[in-house]
Amino acid sequence: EPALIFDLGGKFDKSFNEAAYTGAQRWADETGGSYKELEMQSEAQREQALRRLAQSGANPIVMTGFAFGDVLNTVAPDYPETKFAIIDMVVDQPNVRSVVFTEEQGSYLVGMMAAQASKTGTVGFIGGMDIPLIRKFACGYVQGVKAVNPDAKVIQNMTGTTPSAWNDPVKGSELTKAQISQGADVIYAAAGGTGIGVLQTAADEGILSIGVDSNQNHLHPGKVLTSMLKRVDNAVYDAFKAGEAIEPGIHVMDLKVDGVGYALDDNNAALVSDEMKAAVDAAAEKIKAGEISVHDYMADNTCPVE
Amino acid sequence: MDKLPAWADLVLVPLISLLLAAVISVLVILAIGQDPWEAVRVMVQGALGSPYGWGYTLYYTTSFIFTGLAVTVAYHASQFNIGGEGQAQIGGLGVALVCLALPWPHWTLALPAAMVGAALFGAAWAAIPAYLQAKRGSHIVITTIMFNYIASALIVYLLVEVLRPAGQMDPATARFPKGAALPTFHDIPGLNLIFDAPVPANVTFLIAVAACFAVWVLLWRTRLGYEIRAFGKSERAAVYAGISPVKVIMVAMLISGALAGLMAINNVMGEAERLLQNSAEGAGFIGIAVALMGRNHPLGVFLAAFLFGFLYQGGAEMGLWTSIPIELRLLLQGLVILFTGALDNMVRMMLVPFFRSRRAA
Amino acid sequence: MDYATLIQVSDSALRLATPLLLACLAGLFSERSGIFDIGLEGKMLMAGMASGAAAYLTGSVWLGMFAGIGAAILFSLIHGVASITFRGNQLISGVALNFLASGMTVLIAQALFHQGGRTPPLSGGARFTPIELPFAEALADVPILGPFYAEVLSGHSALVYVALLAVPTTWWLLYRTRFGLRLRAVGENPESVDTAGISVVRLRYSAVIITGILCGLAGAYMATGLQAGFGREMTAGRGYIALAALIFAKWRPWYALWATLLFGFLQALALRPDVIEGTFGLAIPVSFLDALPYILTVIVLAGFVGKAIPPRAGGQPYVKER
Amino acid sequence: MPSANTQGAQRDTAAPSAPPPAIELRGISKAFGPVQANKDISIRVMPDTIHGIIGENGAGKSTLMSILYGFYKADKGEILIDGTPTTIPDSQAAIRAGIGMVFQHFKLVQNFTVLENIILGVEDGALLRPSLSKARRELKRLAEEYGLEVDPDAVIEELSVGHQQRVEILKALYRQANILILDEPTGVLTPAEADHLFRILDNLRAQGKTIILITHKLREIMEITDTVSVMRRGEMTATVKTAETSPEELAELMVGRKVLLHVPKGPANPGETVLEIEGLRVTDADKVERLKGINLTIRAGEILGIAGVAGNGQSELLEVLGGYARATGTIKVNGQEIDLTGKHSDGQSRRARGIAHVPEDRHHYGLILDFSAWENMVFGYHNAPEYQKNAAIMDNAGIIEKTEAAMEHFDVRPPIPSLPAKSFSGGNQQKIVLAREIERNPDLLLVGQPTRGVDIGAIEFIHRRIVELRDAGKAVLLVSVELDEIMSLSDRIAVMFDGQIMGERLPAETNERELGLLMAGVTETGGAS
Ligand SMILES: Nc1ncnc2c1ncn2[C@@H]1O[C@H](COP(=O)(O)OP(=O)(O)OP(=O)(O)O)[C@@H](O)[C@H]1O
Ligand SMILES: Nc1ncnc2c1ncn2[C@@H]1O[C@H](COP(=O)(O)OP(=O)(O)OP(=O)(O)O)[C@@H](O)[C@H]1O
Ligand SMILES: [Mg+2]
Ligand SMILES: [Mg+2]
Repeated sequence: EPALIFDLGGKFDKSFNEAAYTGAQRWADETGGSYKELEMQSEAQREQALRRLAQSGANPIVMTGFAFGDVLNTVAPDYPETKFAIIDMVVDQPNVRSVVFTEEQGSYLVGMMAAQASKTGTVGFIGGMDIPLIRKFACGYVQGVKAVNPDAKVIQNMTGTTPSAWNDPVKGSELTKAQISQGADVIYAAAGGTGIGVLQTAADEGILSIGVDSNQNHLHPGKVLTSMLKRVDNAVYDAFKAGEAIEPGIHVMDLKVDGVGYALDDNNAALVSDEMKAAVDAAAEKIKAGEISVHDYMADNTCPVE
Repeated sequence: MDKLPAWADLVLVPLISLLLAAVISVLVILAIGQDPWEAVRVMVQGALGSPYGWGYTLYYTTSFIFTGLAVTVAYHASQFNIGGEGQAQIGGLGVALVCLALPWPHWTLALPAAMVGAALFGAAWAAIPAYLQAKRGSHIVITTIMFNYIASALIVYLLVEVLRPAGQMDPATARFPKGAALPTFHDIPGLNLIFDAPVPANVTFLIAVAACFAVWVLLWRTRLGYEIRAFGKSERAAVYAGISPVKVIMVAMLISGALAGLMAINNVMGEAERLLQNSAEGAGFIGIAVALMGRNHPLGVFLAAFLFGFLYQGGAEMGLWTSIPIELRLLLQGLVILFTGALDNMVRMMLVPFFRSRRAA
Repeated sequence: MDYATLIQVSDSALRLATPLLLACLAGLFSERSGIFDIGLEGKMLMAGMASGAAAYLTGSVWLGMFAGIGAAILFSLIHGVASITFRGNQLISGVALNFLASGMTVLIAQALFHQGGRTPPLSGGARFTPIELPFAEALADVPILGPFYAEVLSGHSALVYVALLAVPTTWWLLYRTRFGLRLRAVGENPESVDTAGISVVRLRYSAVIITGILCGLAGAYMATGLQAGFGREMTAGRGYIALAALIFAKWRPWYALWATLLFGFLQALALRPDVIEGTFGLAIPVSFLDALPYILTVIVLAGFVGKAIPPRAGGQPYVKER
Repeated sequence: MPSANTQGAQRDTAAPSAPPPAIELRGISKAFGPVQANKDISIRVMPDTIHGIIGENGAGKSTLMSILYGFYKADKGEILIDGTPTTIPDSQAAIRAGIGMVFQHFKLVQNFTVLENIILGVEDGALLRPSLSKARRELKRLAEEYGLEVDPDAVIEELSVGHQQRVEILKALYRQANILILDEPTGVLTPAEADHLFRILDNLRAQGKTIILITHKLREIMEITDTVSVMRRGEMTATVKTAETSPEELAELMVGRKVLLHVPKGPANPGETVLEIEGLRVTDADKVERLKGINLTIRAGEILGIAGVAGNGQSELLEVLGGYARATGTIKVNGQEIDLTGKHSDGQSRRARGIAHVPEDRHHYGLILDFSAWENMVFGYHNAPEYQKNAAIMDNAGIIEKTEAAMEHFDVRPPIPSLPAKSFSGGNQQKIVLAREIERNPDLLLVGQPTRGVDIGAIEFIHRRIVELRDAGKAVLLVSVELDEIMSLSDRIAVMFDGQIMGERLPAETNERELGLLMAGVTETGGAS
């Protein structure tokens, strides 16, 4: 029986964890199988959660979030028979699959759309916890914006420095208001549960927002420009499907394998013009073909554009 | 108000309080459409049904013993230390600094040093509220609450800006050196026959038991304990007897802070092996419930800590295997504190008629 | 910091100060009557959950608000029974209720909505909408004061204005009415009230119920005004900051306004490290700003800047007969 | 019942035409748990009179008045006001019935103004402003009518005790009280303030008010009351016309036997000087000087009694000597000076110097009521080497053993060391304190109010112990508000008034009258200081 552990922020964060949940649910619906799931309540619980699931015979065990990296490194060797999959982090153990995404590529695409949709030439980015991973989102986004409009201004804010930054809609909301007052009219939220506040406030204030991880377009139909899809659901689905035969090692989910992308559905159809779509799709093809290379912040912890 | 016999006050009141808390919890579980008996079964099974469960139950027990003793020592000096949470977190900082300072060759060397670090840091964090209470009369309950928040901000700052190793994303210190790892029950010869898989319960448990004994000796066998208790019962009389209030408040609070800080040996050094944000995970607050339930006696604290260890591990299992949210633990904790600490007079009044009719009979 | 930024931060500060102000005034009533209340946090949390849930289920923000007030009053009454009727330890009762609320809110919200302890997002009539003050548009162009009026004062949800009005109302109640006189007296010397033939118990219960109402408003504001729905632990320690503000304000209504505005401003500033760095030229750690309200309160408590003397009978149960 | 005056029998049976009593109580009983505070009490208070009630501590005076004021509920009994039966369920009802009460401990809100205190509970309407201005006018009128000046805008905590009391009286008058109860009003007053109060009471009586005055000072009763009732151990033992009685008769009624406190003791043999006090000054937290330059000496084998009205500095003197209040001046014990700054000495170092101290208030100072008898038996001496097992651990078993012996020796009943102090009766609690302080054979014993609230048998026992200690060549400083006790125990008597020693007398060469004058601050030359 496979198992899934959600990070702080919880299964229903409408974003990162919920994507994982969707993937697991898809697997369950398709196969009729059942799985165990667990939501983290606090930082210090991670090890107990991992061990408990390993003890109970769950296999494979999938966990969402880089924060599991450290404990997984110590727990995995104790359970050599159990397979683990971790999302957003590389853990070098023989029984661990590390799934990482090229968020910079997806962010690049939505950055392009933001620049095209913006009337003020100022767009915003609100990140969750200030870590290289989120800077990677930001950097890809800025690159996309600048690709369309080199003069565009990107206002960037991070919500905090601790995991509580993933679940602070009040702050998300206040930061959104601050960015609006600075002229932003499209704001990209890469902040887990905090993003709910961003999207809400953007909708209230009549500007556009961009969701992340899951397709968040439906949260405020007609008000969410698009969502940067990070197919955590696919990662979980694949891991569950592979079962105990899951292959260890690093597993990169990029544009080519549809690991990242942008969301287009009825809720935002009116917002995305044909030329926007054409431009973005063309860029996507070029990225896949290697003609455009989007800089990965985590490669050298710097971003070429501001 | 009629008087209850001493034994009833000591034993019956906490038990009835616990029973009331349990009854209300069962009602809540029923109200949210879940099966209480299943919950109880999962809790008992998960906490006490396997060596693994015991390993966690005793691990939590260890933490709660320290924080419970911390509240107890302060209580006897009539100080209500709500700051155990912050003191435990800062104690963790002390442990981390000690453990990371040297490439410790063996835990027997690292443990005493880390204990000193934990106790000193915990005590230091209690020192300012204690001083303000002793010298300036600032209400210690409020200052210790404030210090909990200041501690958590300080830890966040240190973890994010100072102690986080380069390239690491989560706000935590580096792993402690292998030589600083405490033996868990799984590593201890003899015990490992029972605990056949890794469990977090570790040698700190033995230190906690020793601490119970030490606190008992301190309070009821030493001059210092005598002065603490005398001051706690009557400040005016203590002054008449030449007991310095400043000294008693300071010493009792420093010991209390040190005990809370020592908890970090268990969770930071024994289990996480690195300092995390919010490392105390509310154990400081559970200490209040433990001390109240344990009637501020080390033996009672030990038993109550075990009870809460059971509730915590059982609650975690319940969160894992049933659809009852793990927050039921908080509910139970709140109810136990409410009944034993605030509605104790109500519980007593409920018992009085029983004793009256018995006497009449 | 330029003026536009100041306006923006102040606007944010006012929003963030509102729950603090309501909770602070709530604490003021209780503590002025001699009942210490460190359970403001729990009451706010309960109110947030109840108002979020009721607003979602009924679609009416007003019904939500009343549900929030009801939940907070319920908790107030538990506190009252423990500390007034059964003469228990008020501090412990407050601590207990905070835990109770943390657990209860998640249990109930999870049972109702199965969304991990949060309520579904609220929309339309289930939320408080911003109110434009009269002439906000017209006055916006007046230099200096215009933007302040239009941006900072105008455009908040009704409860922000309720909170602001609660300050003079509280002051008036406390210092200009019979109820206030008795309330202050019962917190200073309950015997004086008792010998004057007024019921200490009834007075204290009334105070505690007012505390519940104000905490209810604070929680309702969090869930249906500031945010569109309830999330677990959404009060995030605001009850304790309000308590700190109450001490900082020395238990006085107008001071409470200034204290909570200051603390709200600190919270708003903590959101904008860029502004801080731009203004002060150095990066003040956000953690420091987070901790500042508590540090300030400790300094006040220590009596270094004007000692905060709590109501004299505070924290002690009133016992007429041994 | 030794007295011929059985309860309820009244000598002042009124003539049929006389008005009904302003207050009549019939068969009032009240118990607090096991303590029967009032037993079947009946009393009639005639209008336009000052009716005194006297009785020892704990006789039940305050309880009775609290019942009359609706503060406590009587278990049994009836209240008649102006001849009509009235139920008084709460203070509001008492106020409506025209009863006002000035409690032993004032019930004022310290940080309120006088006006605010006056209107509390009798506001007209929900808004304060009208009430305040009405009260201001009314206060002015009352001040003129009864000579009760007080600044209506003053904050209570800034007023002197005497003025605070005036506020309490004004409160009652503002509530249109016709019957005014004053519970030990002079206990906290200086003699001058007390005289002023009596003038006010005279005035009130002249204006047609009825006054009940509770006190245990016979002088006050004789001076101002028309009628006096005596309570003893919860019962009303007699009601007599003041003019027809004498202090001796009242005293006998109060304690239930002829008051003849005589301690069998031989003459003193004073030896070396043990205690030498020079220029001792104490200033309290409110910056009031409580001791204004005290000079005293006590020699070995001598009892020095300090007489004085409570609150004239005796307590401060004991506190300084006991080591827990700071002072300036010099104190020498056995020729060695003692540190008075509080930096290098406290209660324990005083004890180490051979000073033992039986404090005035055993409940709040002398004992930890929740501690067992044996724990109390080392209280203050717990650091002494003989009570330690080793460097760290106290010798509890040894202490219990010693306690058993001491309890035997001092006839503490029951002699069970493990019993908490609170479950001993007052007399036995006092014996525990005495045992602790005397058993260690101190050079100097400080004793404050040794027999307050203690029964006759225990009083004699305690007195004998004190004399024994003197005969063993120890110095004793005795502070007591009971003149009898001072007279019969002391070898020398010093009288304290207003933080000063008014004079020293030998018991054989003085009398109560002279001491009383000194206690009131009147010196031999006739001038008040
Ligand atoms: N609230 C109470 N609860 C229990 N016992 C009480 C209470 N008030 C008084 N008593 C007891 O009732 C008895 C009578 O007390 P009361 O205060 O009436 O005496 P009193 O004559 O006024 O004494 P004093 O001269 O010391 O003021 C005492 O034994 C006292 O301990
Ligand atoms: N504060 C108290 N707490 C508990 N019990 C008390 C308290 N005060 C008195 N008692 C109990 O009430 C009984 C009566 O007390 P009280 O002081 O009135 O005794 P008493 O008969 O006056 O004795 P004595 O003549 O020695 O003073 C005591 O024996 C004691 O057991
Ligand atoms: Mg009295
Ligand atoms: Mg007695």
